[in-house]
Amino acid sequence: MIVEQFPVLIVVAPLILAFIVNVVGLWNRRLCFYIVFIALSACLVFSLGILNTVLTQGEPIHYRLGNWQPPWGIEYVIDHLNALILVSVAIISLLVAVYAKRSLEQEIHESKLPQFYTLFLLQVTGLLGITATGDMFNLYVLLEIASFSAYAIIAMGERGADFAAFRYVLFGTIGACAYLLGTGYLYILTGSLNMVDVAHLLPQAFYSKALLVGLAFFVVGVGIKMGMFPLHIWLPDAYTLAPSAVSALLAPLFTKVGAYVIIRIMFTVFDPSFSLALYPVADILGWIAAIGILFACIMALAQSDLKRMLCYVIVAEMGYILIGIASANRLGLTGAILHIVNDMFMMACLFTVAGAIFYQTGTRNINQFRYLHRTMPITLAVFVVGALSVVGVPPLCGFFSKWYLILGAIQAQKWVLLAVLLISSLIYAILFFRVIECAYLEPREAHNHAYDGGHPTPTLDRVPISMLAPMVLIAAGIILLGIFSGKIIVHIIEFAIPATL
Amino acid sequence: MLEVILSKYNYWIFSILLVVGLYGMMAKNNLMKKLIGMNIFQWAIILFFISIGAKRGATVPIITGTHGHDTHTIVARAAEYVNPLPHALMLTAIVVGIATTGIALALLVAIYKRYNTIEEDEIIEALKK
Amino acid sequence: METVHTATPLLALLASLIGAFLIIFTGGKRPNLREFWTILAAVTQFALICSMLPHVLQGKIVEYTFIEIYKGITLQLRVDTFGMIFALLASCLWIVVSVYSIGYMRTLKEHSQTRYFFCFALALFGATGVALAGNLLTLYMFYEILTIATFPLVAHQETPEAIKAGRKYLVYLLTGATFILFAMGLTYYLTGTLDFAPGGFIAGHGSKELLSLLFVAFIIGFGSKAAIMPLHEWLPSAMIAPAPVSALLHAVAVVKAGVFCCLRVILYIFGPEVLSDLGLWITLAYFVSFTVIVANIIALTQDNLKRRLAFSTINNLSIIILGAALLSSQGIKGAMLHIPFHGFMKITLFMCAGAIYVKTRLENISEMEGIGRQMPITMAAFTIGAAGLTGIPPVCGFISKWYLCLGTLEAQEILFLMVLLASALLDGAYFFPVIYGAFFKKSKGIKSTFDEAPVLVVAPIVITAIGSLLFGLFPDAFIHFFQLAALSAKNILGG
Amino acid sequence: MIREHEDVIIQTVCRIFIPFMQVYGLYVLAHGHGSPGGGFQGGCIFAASFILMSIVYDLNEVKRRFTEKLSVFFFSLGVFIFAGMGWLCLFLGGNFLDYGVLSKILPVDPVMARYYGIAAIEVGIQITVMAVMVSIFLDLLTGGLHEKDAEEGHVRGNTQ
Amino acid sequence: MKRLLGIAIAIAALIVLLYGAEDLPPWADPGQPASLHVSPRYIERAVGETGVPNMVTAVLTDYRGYDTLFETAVIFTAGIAVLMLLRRPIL
Repeated sequence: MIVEQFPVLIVVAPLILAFIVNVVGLWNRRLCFYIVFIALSACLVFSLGILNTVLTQGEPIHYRLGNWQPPWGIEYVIDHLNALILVSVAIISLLVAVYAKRSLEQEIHESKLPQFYTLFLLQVTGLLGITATGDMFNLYVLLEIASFSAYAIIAMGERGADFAAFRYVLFGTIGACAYLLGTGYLYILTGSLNMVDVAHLLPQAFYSKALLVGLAFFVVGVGIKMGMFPLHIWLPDAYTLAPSAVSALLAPLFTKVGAYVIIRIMFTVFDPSFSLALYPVADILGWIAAIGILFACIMALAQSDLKRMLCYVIVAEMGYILIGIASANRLGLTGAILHIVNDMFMMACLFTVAGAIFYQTGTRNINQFRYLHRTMPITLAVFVVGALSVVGVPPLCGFFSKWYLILGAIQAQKWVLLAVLLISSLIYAILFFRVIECAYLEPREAHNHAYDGGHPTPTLDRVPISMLAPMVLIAAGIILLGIFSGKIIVHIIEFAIPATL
Repeated sequence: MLEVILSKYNYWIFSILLVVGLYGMMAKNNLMKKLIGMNIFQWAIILFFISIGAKRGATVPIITGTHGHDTHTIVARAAEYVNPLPHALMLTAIVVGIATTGIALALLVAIYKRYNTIEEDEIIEALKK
Repeated sequence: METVHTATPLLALLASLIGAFLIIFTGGKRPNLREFWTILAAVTQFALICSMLPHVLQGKIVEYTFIEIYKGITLQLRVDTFGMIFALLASCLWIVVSVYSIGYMRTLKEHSQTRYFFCFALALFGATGVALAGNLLTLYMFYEILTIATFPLVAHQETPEAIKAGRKYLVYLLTGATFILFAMGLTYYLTGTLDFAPGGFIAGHGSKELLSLLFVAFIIGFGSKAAIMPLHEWLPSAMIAPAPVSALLHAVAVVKAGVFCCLRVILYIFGPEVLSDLGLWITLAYFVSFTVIVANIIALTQDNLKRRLAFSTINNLSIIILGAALLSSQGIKGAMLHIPFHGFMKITLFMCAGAIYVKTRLENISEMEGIGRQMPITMAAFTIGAAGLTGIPPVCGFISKWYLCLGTLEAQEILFLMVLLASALLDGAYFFPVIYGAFFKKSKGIKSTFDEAPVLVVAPIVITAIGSLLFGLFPDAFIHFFQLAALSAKNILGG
Repeated sequence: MIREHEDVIIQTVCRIFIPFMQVYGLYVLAHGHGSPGGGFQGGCIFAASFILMSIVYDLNEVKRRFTEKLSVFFFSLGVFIFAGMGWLCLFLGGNFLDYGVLSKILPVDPVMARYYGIAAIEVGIQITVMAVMVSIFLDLLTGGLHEKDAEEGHVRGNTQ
Repeated sequence: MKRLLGIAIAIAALIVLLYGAEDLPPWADPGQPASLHVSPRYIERAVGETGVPNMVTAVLTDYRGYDTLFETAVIFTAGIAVLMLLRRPIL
């Protein structure tokens, strides 16, 4: 009974609790965090329930909002793909929320905390809604909610954040409007807004130039939101200057949800035979991805600010997902979907670590990480796990998605993409071992073997446990995802890929 | 050619508006002007949607002369009323546009307070040091 | 051949992994407990691996499938005769080296010993995993773990040169890993499986050119670890590391893992037929013989003892690959025997160099004249090891080299016989001066009275020296290296 | 923008005008069903009346009355009514926002239940829109000073 | 420079838009799919199903009421954001 309501509860529960947080915060600020915690735990429970239902009944859940039947009313359609993304988003946002408590107390004026938590919840609401909905216009509205809360909480960051946020507003608006325009083209051509319905009606409109333009607008719009290569200009500034907790929430989730949307549009709304085969869309995406990855890797090499470096890594990771889409076969798409989930965990891991280091030492400059391994061993251990996963060392999860992407590229005979995948993982290695070296190895002169006590004596991290625990959990998640990636693929992703491929 | 343009002039108008907005956002140096460009951009798209709903020989989608209780007897033919869906959608879009403008203006005020200018290059200069 | 399904391989791996984490959680506060964990883990692992020996000797295969990744890809541990050789070598030498490094590190009061022992255990975890891996993906996984875990050991000194050496090591090996990844993907695309099979499984898939490309990619990838000539650069510079690490690097874990993987590729992925059809074996053989000669000549010019040993290693590794590349049963047998035997001898030599350093802080051969009087035991062990590498009976090096020569004759490649003999000669040429100087010359820096390194350092040296002598006399003693090698050669060629 | 000398004519006109504006706002809300209008339009008109008041009379006065707590409360109240209707439908066993099930607690048939449900959420929309418009306007006008600064009456930001 | 870039992008966008516009149905065409697939039901049965003669209101608040809920939430978000951004001590 109540289980049938889960698809909507997962979105409206955090929504209504956001309003409550706001009002409660007027009288008691300490309660806010616990309400947020309750809301997100509820989300996690709901998402697990949804996943369970999808897995047991084996076909998508349809939920009619307002009990209007689909093409006329809004409907939620949750298949294996949505369910997977929902669960990951719920897990990450819950962990990051726990992490955020102390980090925010340090970085944000405490009189703003209630409103901040409100926006935090609205952000998660928007992301979950984007993932759950099956209606294109509804997706637009939820996208806007997510973007608005993102603008605001990013602007709470350090000096220059408000300017970065303003730029983000301009770019984000172009993106959202482009998406809306694409929706408009589809609506003109089919007269419907429901994704499944549109997918049924589209074939009669194939070969129309307008449809191609619509697809272009979709890609541009979502591409801006997800930080696709030429449209990523806003991303590094915004995510670097935002408060640590905010970048730890947005960087993993928002971009990946954007990637989900692009997969959903390319493979569910449009038929792959149109969106990838009819026109050389796949090749174009592939080239964009290839150039983007190399560009982003090189830019990342040039950074000395850890967070900014990670931002460019995100851009490169987006390129990975695009490569998976561009190779246009089951293996490649498996890699892309798996990479969405893995990358959420990896980026959450790395950004939380960056935040923790900032919390304890007050710096994000890689060159000032000397002797850090003496004062924050746990944090650095977590960082090593995340970094090795991004570099692609088995059995960490990053390797497996990369493995499927490589197989996909080989199967599609796209040797350039293959080369880019391999080269980029090398550059990643340089990138992250530079940091690891700075943090772990201490400069000594020859033949001085004795343990020199001149430097900070070894201690455990002074980061509060409520920040350490989520980081460690995320790291554990990375390892588990890696080991059990086979099960995820066989039981979930295999069904998430459209049969037409 | 001419009648092509005439028969689809709504698309032409919206395209030109949209491009004007885009140009404003790209080329202007004053953040306020960028913001105005953004608004033009949004309204162009709203115009586009509304123009979808138009239907020759149809009237506003409101059934007059009735209210509340005796509604079951009414028969409305689709050809007589314009398509209400785009209007509903655009109400949402308009509200979103207003909200965007609000946030952007608030950011502008904050920026102005901090840097005492809203010229992009000057702000970038100020951020460098 | 029948397979035994048991979790023993997994346990053997977990022994070192759990050991590593016990070490790091014990930390620097209680060094005795920490090093007790090291020894315990090493002994346990050795015992567990030995417990699988009987099955393997009966021609069975011990198998443990951990989890399925994708269609036809599993994380699988699969102990066959060849893997058994390497696993035995790694695990039993680990015991020795850990005892040795305890003595070494304590005498020198080295810094951050916890990290050292942790990475050491982790590296052994990787090496044993490589040995027990049942398919290419699992092998790649442990191979990467081994690479990463060795980096802190190479850069352990944390001097600028050490860090530079570490970087060089990483660049070479990760680049190689990239090639392997590519080759692995291509293999899966062509054949749809990655499981090793004696005599290869790739026959009949893909065109000639594609297979050649694949082979080259594999050899470049694993060859970077096996230090085949153009890719050997990282190895001598990695000599900056502490002596036990160099011993581990050269005798047991890293480079041997590279050679092991090369042999896996040659014999268990491609197989004799394919290679002789493609005519690739002869190219490879020429390549490695070039390495053999050049490495030896360079070794002659080195004054730093460890660097000289490093080049000797490069030469011996190439000899092993050469033996396998000949694709003759005797050659394969010899190659497989040379892996453990060279391990024993070379680890002796390195531990000797370490002992000398511990005692006198000397690294250069020219300064070591007369050291034989001060440290007779060490130098005696050194002599045994050197003699073995030169191929003088009754040290075990003679046996393996003998079979390698037989292999060349069986393949009717007199040229390569010449190469082997020449290398033996050169071996003698660069080891003899050391020994001569040590015993029959004098120099003011060295005391002429008996003054040995601490017992924890000397004991392992003696053990390995005796070991190499024993294996020379009874090549099938205790852990049946000879029988294992013979069995695997039979499997491969008998199909 | 803040007038030190207050203009009698304008104030008098507005004193007459503002109540009509507010009534008209309510009218637009109420007639959203049968004629153009609804929560958004009504809310905007209603907000316009407040804005006019704050321009013509003392800005700080309005701002002191319209404190942060109050505005936050009104924002939340409006949306809460809307979302609350959805939850009510859930509790009554229908889908989210399925006003038809309201007929279980209202003495009307499902169709009219929808009619009244719509009316209820229009009210919610109106409250939120009104509150947000006014609050945004005041904040932008005064550069978002805290109440105490506003009382002191010196206005920084973009108002010079 | 910026100006040139702007012009270039603007012209490119214009070309794309007009290219797409060729295949769009002419203005106010009663036969376009947008007017035939979903909307007729709104027009013909909205009053009967919701009792609201104003179809726009019916669609806005009932058929697509869920959108409207989030649209109100958007307004709410904007309000909170402005409060948070402006009513804070200037750093």
